[in-house]
Amino acid sequence: MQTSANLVWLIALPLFSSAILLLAGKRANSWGHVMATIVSASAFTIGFVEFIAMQSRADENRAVAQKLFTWISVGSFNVDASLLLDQLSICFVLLITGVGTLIHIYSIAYMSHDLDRRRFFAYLNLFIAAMLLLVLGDSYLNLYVGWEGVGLASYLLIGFWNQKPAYATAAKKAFVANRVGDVGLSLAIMIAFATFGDVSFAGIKEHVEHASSTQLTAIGLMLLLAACGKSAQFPLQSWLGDAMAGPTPVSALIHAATMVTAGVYLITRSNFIFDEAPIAQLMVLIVGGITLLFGAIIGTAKDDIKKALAASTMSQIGYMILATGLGPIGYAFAIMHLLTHGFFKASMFLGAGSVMHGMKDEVNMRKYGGIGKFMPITALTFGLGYLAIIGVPPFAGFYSKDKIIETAFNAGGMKGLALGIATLLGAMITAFYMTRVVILTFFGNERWGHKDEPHESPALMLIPIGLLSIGSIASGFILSKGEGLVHWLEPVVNPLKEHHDEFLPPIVVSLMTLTVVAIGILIAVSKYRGDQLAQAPENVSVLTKAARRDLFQDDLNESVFMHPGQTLVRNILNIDYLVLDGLVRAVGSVSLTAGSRLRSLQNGYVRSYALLMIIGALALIAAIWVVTA
Amino acid sequence: MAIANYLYLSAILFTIGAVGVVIRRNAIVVFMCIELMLNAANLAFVTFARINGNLQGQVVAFFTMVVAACEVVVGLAIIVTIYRSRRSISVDDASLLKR
Amino acid sequence: MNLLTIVGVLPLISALLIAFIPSKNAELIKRAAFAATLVVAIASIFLVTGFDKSVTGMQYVQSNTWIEAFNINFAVGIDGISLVLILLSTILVPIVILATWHESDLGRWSSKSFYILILVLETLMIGVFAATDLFLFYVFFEAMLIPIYFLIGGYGTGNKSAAAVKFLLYSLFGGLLMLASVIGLYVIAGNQIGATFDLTQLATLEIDSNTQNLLFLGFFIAFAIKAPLWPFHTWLPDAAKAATPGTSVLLLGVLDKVGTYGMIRFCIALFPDASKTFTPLIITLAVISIIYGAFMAIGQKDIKGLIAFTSISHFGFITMGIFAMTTQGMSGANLYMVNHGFSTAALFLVAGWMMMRRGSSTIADFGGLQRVTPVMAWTFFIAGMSGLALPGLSSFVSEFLVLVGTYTRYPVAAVIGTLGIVLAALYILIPIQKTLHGPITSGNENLKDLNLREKIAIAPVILIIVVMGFYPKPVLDIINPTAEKVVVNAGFTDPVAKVGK
Amino acid sequence: MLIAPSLIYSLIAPILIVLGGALIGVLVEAFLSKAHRAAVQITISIGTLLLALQQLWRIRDLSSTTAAVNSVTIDKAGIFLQATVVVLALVAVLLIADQENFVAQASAVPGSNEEKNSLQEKSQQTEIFPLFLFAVAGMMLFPVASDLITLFVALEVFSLPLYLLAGLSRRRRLLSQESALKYFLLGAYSSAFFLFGAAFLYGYSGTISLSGISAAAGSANNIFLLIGIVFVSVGLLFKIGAVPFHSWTPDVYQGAPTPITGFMAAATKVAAFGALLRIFYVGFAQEQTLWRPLITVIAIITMLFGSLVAIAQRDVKRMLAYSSIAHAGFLLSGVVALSKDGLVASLFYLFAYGLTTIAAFGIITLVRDSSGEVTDLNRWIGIGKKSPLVAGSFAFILLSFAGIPLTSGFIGKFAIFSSAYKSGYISLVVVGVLSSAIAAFFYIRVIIMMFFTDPVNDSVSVVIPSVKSRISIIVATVISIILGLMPSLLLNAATTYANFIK
Amino acid sequence: MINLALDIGKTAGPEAVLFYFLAPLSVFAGLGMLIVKKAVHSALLLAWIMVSLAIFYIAQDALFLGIVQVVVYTGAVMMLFLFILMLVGVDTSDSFTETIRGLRAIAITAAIGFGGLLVTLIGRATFNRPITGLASVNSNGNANGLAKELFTQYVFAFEVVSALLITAALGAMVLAHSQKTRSPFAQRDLSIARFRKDNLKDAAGLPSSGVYALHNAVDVPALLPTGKAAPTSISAVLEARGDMIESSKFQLQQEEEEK
Repeated sequence: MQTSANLVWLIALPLFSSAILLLAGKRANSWGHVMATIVSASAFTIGFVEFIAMQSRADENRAVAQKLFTWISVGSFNVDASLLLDQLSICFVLLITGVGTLIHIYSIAYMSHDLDRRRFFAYLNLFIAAMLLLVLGDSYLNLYVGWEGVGLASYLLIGFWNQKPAYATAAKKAFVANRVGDVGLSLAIMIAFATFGDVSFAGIKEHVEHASSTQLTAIGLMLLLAACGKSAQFPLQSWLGDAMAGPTPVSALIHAATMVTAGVYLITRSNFIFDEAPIAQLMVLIVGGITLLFGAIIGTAKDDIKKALAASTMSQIGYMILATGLGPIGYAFAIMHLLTHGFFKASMFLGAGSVMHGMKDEVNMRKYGGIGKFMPITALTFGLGYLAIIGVPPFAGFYSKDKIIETAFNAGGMKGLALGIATLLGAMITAFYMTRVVILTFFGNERWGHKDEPHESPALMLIPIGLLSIGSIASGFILSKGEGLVHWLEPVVNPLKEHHDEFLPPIVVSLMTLTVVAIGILIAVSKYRGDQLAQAPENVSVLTKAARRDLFQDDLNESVFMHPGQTLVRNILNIDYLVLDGLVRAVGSVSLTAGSRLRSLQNGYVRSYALLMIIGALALIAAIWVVTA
Repeated sequence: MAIANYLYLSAILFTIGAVGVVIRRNAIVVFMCIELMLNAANLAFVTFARINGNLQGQVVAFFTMVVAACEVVVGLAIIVTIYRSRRSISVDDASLLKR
Repeated sequence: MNLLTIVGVLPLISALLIAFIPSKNAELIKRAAFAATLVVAIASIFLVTGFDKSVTGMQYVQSNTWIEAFNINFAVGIDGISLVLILLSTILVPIVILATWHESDLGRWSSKSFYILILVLETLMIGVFAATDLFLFYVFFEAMLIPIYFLIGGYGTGNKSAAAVKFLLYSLFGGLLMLASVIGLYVIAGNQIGATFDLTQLATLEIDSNTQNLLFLGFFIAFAIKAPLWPFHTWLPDAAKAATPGTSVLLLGVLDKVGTYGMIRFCIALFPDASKTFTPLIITLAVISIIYGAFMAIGQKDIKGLIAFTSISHFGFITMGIFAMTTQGMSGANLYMVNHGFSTAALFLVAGWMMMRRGSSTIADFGGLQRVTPVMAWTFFIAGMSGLALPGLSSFVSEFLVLVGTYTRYPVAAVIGTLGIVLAALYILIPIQKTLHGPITSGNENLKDLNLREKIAIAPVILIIVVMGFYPKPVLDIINPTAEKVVVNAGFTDPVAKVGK
Repeated sequence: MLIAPSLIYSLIAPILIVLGGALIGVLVEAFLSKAHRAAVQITISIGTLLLALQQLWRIRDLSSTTAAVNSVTIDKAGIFLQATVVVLALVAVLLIADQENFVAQASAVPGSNEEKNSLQEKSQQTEIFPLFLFAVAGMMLFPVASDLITLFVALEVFSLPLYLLAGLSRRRRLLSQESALKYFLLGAYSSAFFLFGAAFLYGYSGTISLSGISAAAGSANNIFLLIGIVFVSVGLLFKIGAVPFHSWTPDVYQGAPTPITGFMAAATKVAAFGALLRIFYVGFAQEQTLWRPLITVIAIITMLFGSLVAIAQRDVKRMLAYSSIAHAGFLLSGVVALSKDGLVASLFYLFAYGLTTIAAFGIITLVRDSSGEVTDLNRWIGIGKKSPLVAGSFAFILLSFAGIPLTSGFIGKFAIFSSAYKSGYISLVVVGVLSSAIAAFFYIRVIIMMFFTDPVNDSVSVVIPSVKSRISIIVATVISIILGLMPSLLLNAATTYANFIK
Repeated sequence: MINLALDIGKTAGPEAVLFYFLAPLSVFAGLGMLIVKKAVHSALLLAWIMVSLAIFYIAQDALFLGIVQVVVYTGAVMMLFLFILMLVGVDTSDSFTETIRGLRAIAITAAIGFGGLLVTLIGRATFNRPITGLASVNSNGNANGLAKELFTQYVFAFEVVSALLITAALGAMVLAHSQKTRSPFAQRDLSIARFRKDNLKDAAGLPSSGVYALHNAVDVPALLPTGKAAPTSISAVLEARGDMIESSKFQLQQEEEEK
């Protein structure tokens, strides 16, 4: 395998930049954002150079590696800090640094009034570094560092305005939910080490066929748990909506385009395990299926534009996860959808940010309306993203989502049918709620209560949105052209290893998809045509109520984990004081009591002392008496 | 008659002396009971001397008498002192030191 | 006198010298104490340069007759395990002194006695890790209680004397049980190979299993109390709450390590068979400690109590790693001791500054500190992240090693232990949210951020936490050979991976 | 025809010197004017003790079973024990010399004008010195006596002066006299037990010498022997304060003048344990299966009882009394051990414990208010602030009692428990450590009171001790510290000297 | 009793008669010591026991001891006891209500157990060596034999006993002898003191109690020439002890007239 000394700089540059910004303090206020953006751009440049270099090599030589140092080495447990850049990681590197850079640029303007802008950029750079480490690590343990690193960055960014208690709580919630996922990753690594004696991707892949399916299933399920945490999949999805507390660029970068897709990366990266663990794979499908519907349903009921988009993200990642569960070919489509989603969702989030920017940080769509004419560029780009996500050809989403639906049907049997219907249903609901968002925001009457008219955002914000829009138009076409991405990824995921029979001809699937999408749009248009949109309707169906409450996920968490947990803590506190500490105190008080009881023997009367002596002597004599009897 | 009878007598007198110390309150009587115990021991010594056929037991008994005499002097001096301070020779009254 | 002895004796000599400085001259005393401990720290770093990593036995060995009648020697020496712990002690002491410069001003007694106690304590700490004579170890082990007792009782806050007594009595109780075992071992040695307290010789004894179990328990309970392991932990929160932050750092950071150190050095080395017998029980206790400590920490309203309970959780990890009897577990546990020392030091020192500024240790009295005192908030945050074993910080490496090492032998324990990391997130993030985030609580508006002295004091700790997270190799290289030897001597070999290499 | 008995005067010289010193003291009382008596008496006492010590040093390598016909056996252990008694007496005499603690005129009724007058005239009861020397002589004789008569006589010789001395406290005289009465009555009571037991030993063996008793083992059915052992033990266990024969200890310790308490607590233990060890090691060794379980049980009860009850004490002297009971239990382990190790440990323990005890009581004499010593623990609060050095020394002493490492108490405990363990009495070790843990509680509580509690507005103060007291306390404390750090100094000697000849 | 077959012939005869006559009596006397109220009776009972024992000593070939027992114990020691009893009040009698709850019951139970165990234990004892008797060692006379032992074998103990005697003497002196701290306050001194007082009212001395009163007891105040009672005429000690009866009825009824 080729080595390259450049990889480390991909991570080191943003990491150092972040450290400098944090350590320099106020002194860096004036130039911090510029440096951060330059660093991000440099990382993109490096990534791009590597990509070009990679393309120029033959398929099997494309991966490059760099060993930095021995990280942990104890007995047979050896983990090097080494980086691996292969066809899969380069996709992510480009996405992360590319979208990242755009969002840096966007943020310069978006955050210009914030006193802590420097800190924001430090966090962003930290995120970039951690995310790159996540995708570049050559072993699960290295990945783990990046995995938690992005979690930390996400925590910091969600809680960027942590003086608001709700935001701080949201940050904490995200971290804790992620930690639950991390347990899965930890356990997966442990099982892997116990099974293979190694935790590097290459090492495990090499021996994977010797492992029993139980072990592989265990690893797979644990990895899935990890993915659920990070990618906000059922049942660990509840944090994502709250995570919208972070500044909008963060939502775009972390909670839409990159970090939340790490679960998809993880499963794709672990394809060699999942391919051998059908039960785990089935679970992946189930989780993906549930989440895509779950997210979509929630999306229909949200009035907060960011939360609606977040629900959408959840749903879209559900698609990707579902795709990864579909076997070798699915990985490629998952990655493709991941990339296209990265573009259009980032662009829509930034668009939403732009709207908020113009609307004095108002997020409630019911207070929007008719913004399109005040913010035409934003409306345009948002619209492009909209078309992409609902899968209208030739926009990016069409290519990727269509493939997933198609592959889902091709999974065969009842499974295929169920998955296919689920994905179709998802597509319909997606069309519905996205149309709803667009209508509520850009069309209809103006429902904001103040006189100031919304204004279009500055160029520094619009340019990144524009660039992303281009991506959302073109990326699907480019990536699927000649099955380019599929072939590109072939050495990593073997997408062409097996081939399913086609359940339906592709064109039929496409038509079905387009039909349901159209139905979705029509329902939305008919429902949100009226003027009575300023207030959310009160008497709504049970389903809507449920959707508004995130399908009771928070309530479930509270009643199943939080409340019992709190009760448990209270009880343990009591037990500790009453029982454990109580025992210790009891020993003390028993001694004291015994002491004072025995003390009363010493009553001051010499006669009773003499009696005590007689009794003592009597006891001794009695002992002899017994012994000699 | 068995010589052991003297031993029984000795044991009984010793016990009477020992219990007398416990149930009498007059310090002097208490002290006399102790003397009784010493006498009981002496009787045992004399008896054992006879059994063993040597005079060591009698020697001890002799010493005991001397020692007892000294003890009596000291003891009575203490009792008198107490009496002079407290106007009482009840051992129960001397019970301030306790617990 | 080899370097080790010199390092050990230096603080004591400094204490004697400081005794001659008039108590009024507090500032001079502080400087002298700091200088002395700094010299000790630097000298101890030279221990590393002269340490041959390839040798698994004791190095810097010195042995002088102390009590002829019982064949007790002043025998010291270090191997990898003790070297890193000595380094931990010597490095932490000057940091603590610098960080808690004014801590002694409010005490019942003069600053002079404070620093004399600290210096004496340092000698004892070095001694306890360096002793290779069981009796000598015991002497240090028990004698250490006295300075800490006076430090808590004389300079602490709140219900200090009750806490000091609880600490002392609890520890004494354990120590006395251990004494019974020490005596037993001594007598058995006397019957088999001639009276001796030499550790290597004691390890060769052949003891029948019943006796071995009892002797083992004597040692183990003493160490479990010290560590502290559930359910012997109840003294720790009280002591930590009552002690000043500096004392707490030494207490939790170094002294309690003697418990886990003792388990490795004595329980396992001297009684391998009994260790085997009791391992399931101990692993269970360790797992309970992890979870229980975490839950207790979550429920704490007092910062000091919180940190104390997090430590109980962490000590559960350490104990689990030790008794997993794998090289990963053993090395990881040993590394964990060092890492926990530094991360607790960071937490406690920063918490101490917060409490000193606010005049309260109740979590609810803080809030929004990130706006008021950003530097302090950041150090607290990093320390907290280290406490929840964030990858990239030092504790992660050790925690993961412990878990991996445990999993290969006791998967269930490791799985339950892993749940601890979720709880860790809760017990760290909840107080972080309450203290650093949210609106600024009234009374906190004018808190001062860290001054230069405090920054200088905390910087090396943070640096160590970060560097050791990415590059623990130098320390692991010191630990590994010894840890492997311990496992092998105990009659264990690492479980082999089922497939693959 | 009488054959003149042969006394080897050179071997019994130490005892004779002390007796002689006491006699000179009596003469001084008779013939010297009051003004000079005190100084002369002190000089005589110290001189006598030093001379006795010198004589002990001279005979350190000699031994004989016939030092005084068959009554006295001078051997290594005996010399060691005698030397211990003399050293403790030397330290104690300096405290006793501090007249502040003793009654001005014992015959004066408490509270009477006569008492006031004699106090005003600063008269002194200098008879305490000869009495003290008699007691020392008795204590020296007790552990070397090798027949029952001599044992009994020696017992009385050291007991009678102590009964008297216990009643001579300057302050709280009623309590002091009460303690004398109790000590006397119970002491005489226990003597009677001892004597009764001696009679049965004699009846069993036909002889009253220890070696004869040992030699007679197995010659007859052992009931008389057992009765004898039990009753003799009662007498001796009373002297060492073992439960249930301990009751006198707290009352007498509290009531007696503090220097006497210190001396009594330290030296009586040495003498009584010396005799106990000799009797059990020499006389009863053959019958060990019979008495070892009994003594083990008593040791266990004693340790636990002493430790537990001490917790509930509010008076420092009473607390130390119970502590001494607990220590008697520990020391009994050495008797049960019945081995050279046990003897070494006991010898070391006795010396170390004795010194520490005298230092402790010496310090107690220093804590006073306007009406004399303050022994109420509640009023000791905060004296660490008033006088850190004195409180510090006391704390050290308490830690030594508690057996914290680096103190002599710890080495003693270790030695004695390991000897018990070696002899198979693991139960003693376990109970021993448990009761040590309990005992630690009350020692530490005193430290807390002295150091960690704020002084209330109280008139208690720590007086500047007189030169004599100061020397005594400092010497005792310093030697204790040295013994903790370098126990070999004494342990080697104890090892060399741990030998009873039969 | 059967086990301990120690008889050597002659005990069967007069000694047995003596024993069976005296032994029960001394036991009864002992029990009497426990129950008689007056200490002096106890003392006499003890003296009786001691004399009985002296007779037993003589019967057991311990002639010297028998004599010494009578002389030293019954003669000297018991006298001392009686002296002291006189000193503290020969009539003092114990109250037999037990103040310490349960003590007597426990004591008697313990004593019965103690004595019973002791007696049965002695009953179990056996000897496997011949009983030699004292005939041979007493061949030169009991006193001689004893003297020989005393002055050879046990001479050291004998000498040490002297220390005991001195201690006893010294102790008695310490506790009883009061050194005169000043010359006694004689009549002359008292007189001088009266005249040196500020007030010469009492210069002639205080009135004696009972003078001119209707009653001449020491606790009745004297009547002054005015007919008033003089409280100073009563000893302060009586007053302090509260040993005074109400005496106003013996005084002249003069209060009203004065008014």
